[in-house]
Amino acid sequence: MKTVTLTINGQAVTVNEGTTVFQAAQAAGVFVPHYCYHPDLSIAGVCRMCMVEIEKVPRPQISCNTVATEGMVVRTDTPKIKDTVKGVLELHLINHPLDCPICDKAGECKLQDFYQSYGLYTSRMEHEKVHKPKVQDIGTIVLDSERCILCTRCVRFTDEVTHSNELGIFNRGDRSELRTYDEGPLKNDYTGNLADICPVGALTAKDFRFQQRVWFLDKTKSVCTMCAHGCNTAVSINSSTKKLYRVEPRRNPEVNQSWICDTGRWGIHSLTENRVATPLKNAGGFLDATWNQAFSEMKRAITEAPEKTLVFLSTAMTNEEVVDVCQVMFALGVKNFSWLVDEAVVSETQPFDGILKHHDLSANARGTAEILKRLGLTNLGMKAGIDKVKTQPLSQVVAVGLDAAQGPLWVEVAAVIPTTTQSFVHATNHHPSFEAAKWVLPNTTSFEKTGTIVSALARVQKVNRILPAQGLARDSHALAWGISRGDDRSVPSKERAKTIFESSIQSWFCPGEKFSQFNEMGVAL
Amino acid sequence: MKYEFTPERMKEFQKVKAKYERPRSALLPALYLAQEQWKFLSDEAIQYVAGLLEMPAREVFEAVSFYTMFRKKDMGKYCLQVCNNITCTLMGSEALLDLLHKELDVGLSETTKDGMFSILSVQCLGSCGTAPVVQINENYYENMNCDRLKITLQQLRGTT
Amino acid sequence: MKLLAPERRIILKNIETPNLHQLSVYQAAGGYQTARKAVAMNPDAIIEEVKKSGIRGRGGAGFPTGSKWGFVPFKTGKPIYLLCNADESEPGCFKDRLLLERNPHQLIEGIIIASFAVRSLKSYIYIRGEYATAAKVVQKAIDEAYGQGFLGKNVMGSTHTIDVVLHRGAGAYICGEETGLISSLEGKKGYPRLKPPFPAVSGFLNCPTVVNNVETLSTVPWILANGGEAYATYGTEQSRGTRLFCVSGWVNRPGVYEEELGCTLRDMIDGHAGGMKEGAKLKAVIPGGSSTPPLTPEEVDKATLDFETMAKFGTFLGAGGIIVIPDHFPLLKLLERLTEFYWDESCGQCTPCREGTGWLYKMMKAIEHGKGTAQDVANLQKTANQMMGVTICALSDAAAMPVLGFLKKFPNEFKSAREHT
Amino acid sequence: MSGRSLRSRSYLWPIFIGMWITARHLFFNLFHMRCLPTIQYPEQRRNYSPRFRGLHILTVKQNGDIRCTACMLCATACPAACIHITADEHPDPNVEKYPREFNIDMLRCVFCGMCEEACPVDAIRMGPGYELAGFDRNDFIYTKDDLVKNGNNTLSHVTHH
Repeated sequence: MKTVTLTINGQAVTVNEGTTVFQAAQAAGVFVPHYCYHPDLSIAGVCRMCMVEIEKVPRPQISCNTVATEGMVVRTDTPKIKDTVKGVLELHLINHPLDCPICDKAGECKLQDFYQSYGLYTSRMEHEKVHKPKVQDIGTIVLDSERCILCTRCVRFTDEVTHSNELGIFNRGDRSELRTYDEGPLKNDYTGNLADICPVGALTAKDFRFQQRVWFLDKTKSVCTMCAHGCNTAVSINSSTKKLYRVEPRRNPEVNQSWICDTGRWGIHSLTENRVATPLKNAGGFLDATWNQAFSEMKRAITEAPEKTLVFLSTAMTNEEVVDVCQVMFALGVKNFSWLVDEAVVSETQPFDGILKHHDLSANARGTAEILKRLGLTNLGMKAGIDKVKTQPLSQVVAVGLDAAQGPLWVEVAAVIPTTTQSFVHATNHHPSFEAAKWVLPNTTSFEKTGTIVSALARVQKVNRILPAQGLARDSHALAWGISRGDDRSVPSKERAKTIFESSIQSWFCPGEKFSQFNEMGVAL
Repeated sequence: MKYEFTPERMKEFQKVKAKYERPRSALLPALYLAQEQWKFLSDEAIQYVAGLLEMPAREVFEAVSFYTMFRKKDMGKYCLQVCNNITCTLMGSEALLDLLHKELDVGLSETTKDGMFSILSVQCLGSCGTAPVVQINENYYENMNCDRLKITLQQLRGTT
Repeated sequence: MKLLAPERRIILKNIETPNLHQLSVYQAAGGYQTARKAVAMNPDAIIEEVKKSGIRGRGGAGFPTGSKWGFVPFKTGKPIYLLCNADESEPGCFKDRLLLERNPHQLIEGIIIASFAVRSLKSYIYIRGEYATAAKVVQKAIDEAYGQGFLGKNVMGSTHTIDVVLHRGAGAYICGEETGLISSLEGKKGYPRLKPPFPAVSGFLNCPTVVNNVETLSTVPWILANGGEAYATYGTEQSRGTRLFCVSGWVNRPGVYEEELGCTLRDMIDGHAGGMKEGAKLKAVIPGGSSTPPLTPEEVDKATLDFETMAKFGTFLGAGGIIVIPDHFPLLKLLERLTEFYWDESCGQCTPCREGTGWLYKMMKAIEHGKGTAQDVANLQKTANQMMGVTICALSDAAAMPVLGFLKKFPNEFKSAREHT
Repeated sequence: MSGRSLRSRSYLWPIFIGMWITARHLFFNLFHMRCLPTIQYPEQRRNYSPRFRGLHILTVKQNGDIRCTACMLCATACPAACIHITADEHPDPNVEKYPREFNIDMLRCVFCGMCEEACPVDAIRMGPGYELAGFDRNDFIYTKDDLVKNGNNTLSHVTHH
């Protein structure tokens, strides 16, 4: 690939041929203000903010559409450019409503940001602003076309990514108005991304409406575990109230560009209701019990009849948890392992809707399968495992690390539980099918644990703990440790995950990666 | 009522569509045909045209709202379009507008109760040499003045 | 008073012939001979001839037509399109309408020659929606031409195919801009496109496209018939040939006049247009259509109608729309109408133009109604400057330049507003 | 017992001197009540300067609607983090956002006035009220209604343009 070298603000930059001046500036770490440019959308060139001065070109040029050529001299900080950007910004703002106090975007709104760095003028607009329809409910998103600066990011999104052609700009001139063409609700699974890419508060998520001010939120990088695609996310919580407010996409050109689906974004709320809070012993009805009793019971049951025990490994567990559980169970003599996955769809590696969604809801199916192979344990597979319990009296079942995100898989496991003498279900949420289980133990969700997972795209990515465990929930590390010791002395899960990562996962899946500074973009298997 | 072109109009549409490399290029002619048949472009008419041209309905709605000559609501039998640009204003088009408002007693882009006339203020019609000009439906009435406008109104009323 | 003699006219040579719009009459006057000659020539020779004539685009930009044709990459294998821009919506201009209604065959002959020269097999005439009668006349002329085999397959016995399609616009000034026209022709809103890529490289359906004005194409037959040098003898060194001027406003004989480039503005107003109506005093002249800054009476006396002199006076020849403003007409009213025009016609794609035109109009309306303040006048200047040179197409500049021109050359018109704080 | 005179050691004399000074003040004040600095609180009250930062007030618009738009700037500016607001959708779509709850924990408030300065719509002010006694810690959590009620009886209705 031929490269070109140009100088930006006196700094030499070498980029591939065909990249635009804007991307070259970004590569050189020079920030150029912009509204309509988005790395994963086509070039619109309508906001006119990314003006730069190019030697031997009389007028300032927009950098998002100008291709960098050899020996080009570009300046982004001359007084002329500062004035031009200030002038363009002022024209962006003259008809913008003064909604900052009630606008959810305040704090991360690009009009505010660029006003602070490029504007700082006193407004000269004394005439009536142009009024357009204000609060409009378009399904999962609230549209306020008065705030809209018509940068067309959302229009391009519904054209180029979801191909649903729902949003358009109607009328002409400053009467131009953004709305869905039939004024009906949005009908695609990726509407949440509209609220992210909208640089202002015209499109805001109904789920986050008036919930919290963004400057109270802390973001942590993580990975979505609601399906096998492993989209990179950034989860925002209020660290003082430990409340989870928002899951946003994090750009990863290899995996999910800059998008996540609405299930991954808003599905988390359904997971926070009716969580299993304490270990429950089933004596005619569920009674609260302690982890101590649970662990001693489990150790006793498993050591009594290891060959009769079947361990269901949920594919929502991290690699480290799977290794931990398998090693402990193997040490206790258990031979029968089977992963909990919808085998019909687990082999699908590409999203079925051509964008992100997968039928396979498991987060770490490939990791689990790979680890069982590496540990030399046979993976019976879910159907075979269940039949083994029905036919040959495998009397004891231990279902480890179940996550509500796995959805309907539990029903099949539950059908088997009544025939067993001893059953332990380690799950995040209650589910009617657990009535027959002897023990139900609280599991942590993917927001409450740290570890690596392998997505359907065979990419090793790291899930980071965002919230403390809810109630008495314990992750599978603590479970494995508890079973091996038979009592409840607490165990630092993170250190355990780190040691297991360094001892096995690192060499198997991602040599050279360190647990704490794991590659944010993930590593191919 | 089922929104469809009459057979001859459909034949005309197919003839026009064949002239273009891509069906969607025939958007404006198709909208003209639709406006000819239903007098204005209702949502159903626009959906029908979008289907004919195999293009997203959004883009047809956008185009209809973009171009000034497409009517989104029923207008009068005669659209009195008075040019409001420089030369026509210099030559007295404002007097014509005042006369129309007084005579028909409706405001701008409104239709008289009997559905006969609508008054529109439009941009330059390319007839500055013979200003002021009033376009009624598709015909230009040039070198217009108040008296001739009154006479024209009578004539138009007379022809119903 | 040096006026172009009727027999030396080029475009309007036989405009007075009755029924010239009919093919038979046009042929009787020597029509289509040049086209027949052209299709037998080598296309590059035609381009060379047009280059030698030095003719520059008559639509308003004034880009040399010869070089415009020369930019087209002929060997890309993609079809090449020739678009005739008949969307004439510039306030003050009505010359294309005259040509379309009275002499459509001259345009068609020009299109045949131009299409042959740039190897285009398909061309569109994008006519403005309001010109309904002109559209009917042109469509009939096209059908006649097809009937005679001047269009379609094996044009005039050659192996070349040239199809011409009339496409009616629907009321959008912005579709007069090259790339706005192309977007409209592709069944979209008339949004101008980012340049680069320029239309010559990737225009209609991303194929090489040449867009020429009606008048430019109508001149091509004469140029080919009499040779480029003959055309170059007309006009001045940098502004060759003749062009149509539309004189309107407070003159005795408003109308379309063909005149050699370089003739004085005074001759045009007093000679062709019969001087000021009712002996009124001249206040200002808009030389090239609404987007060109005005000329003061003193400048009018010194100005000659050609590209270079107009530039000296800080204005442009534009599309040739000369609007003569009498003393009794308030310029604030004119500016209010002008800013309303650009506010109404801005396509709204780029922010500076979309919001700027609206703001200019609001300020002008306030000033015109006597409610304007000194702040408004200062804002007018600053906003107009902010709108210059920052958008995809030139409408933003076209909206700002007249305002700046009037502010600079007619400051006392704004005096009443300035005192009003 | 050196260095102390017989009189001071005799104990009765200093008592007498002390009583004498007290009686002098007593009888002087008894007959010159007017120039006494003390006031009869609560019947009489000291008037503080208008800039006195006392108990908060949530101002209201002319139609009685609370002026606060729940923009959280006061909560952000508050050094003691004692303002807790939960926003909600206002029934009137033109207003859009209003505080469903607006609690100030007076025990934490340092009465610095940062909230008053941060507020973009002059919805919160520090009024002249300084009687903040309460029997229970929860009494000190002033809710929205308390703060609005506080405004009504303290401020003569401030006209807002």
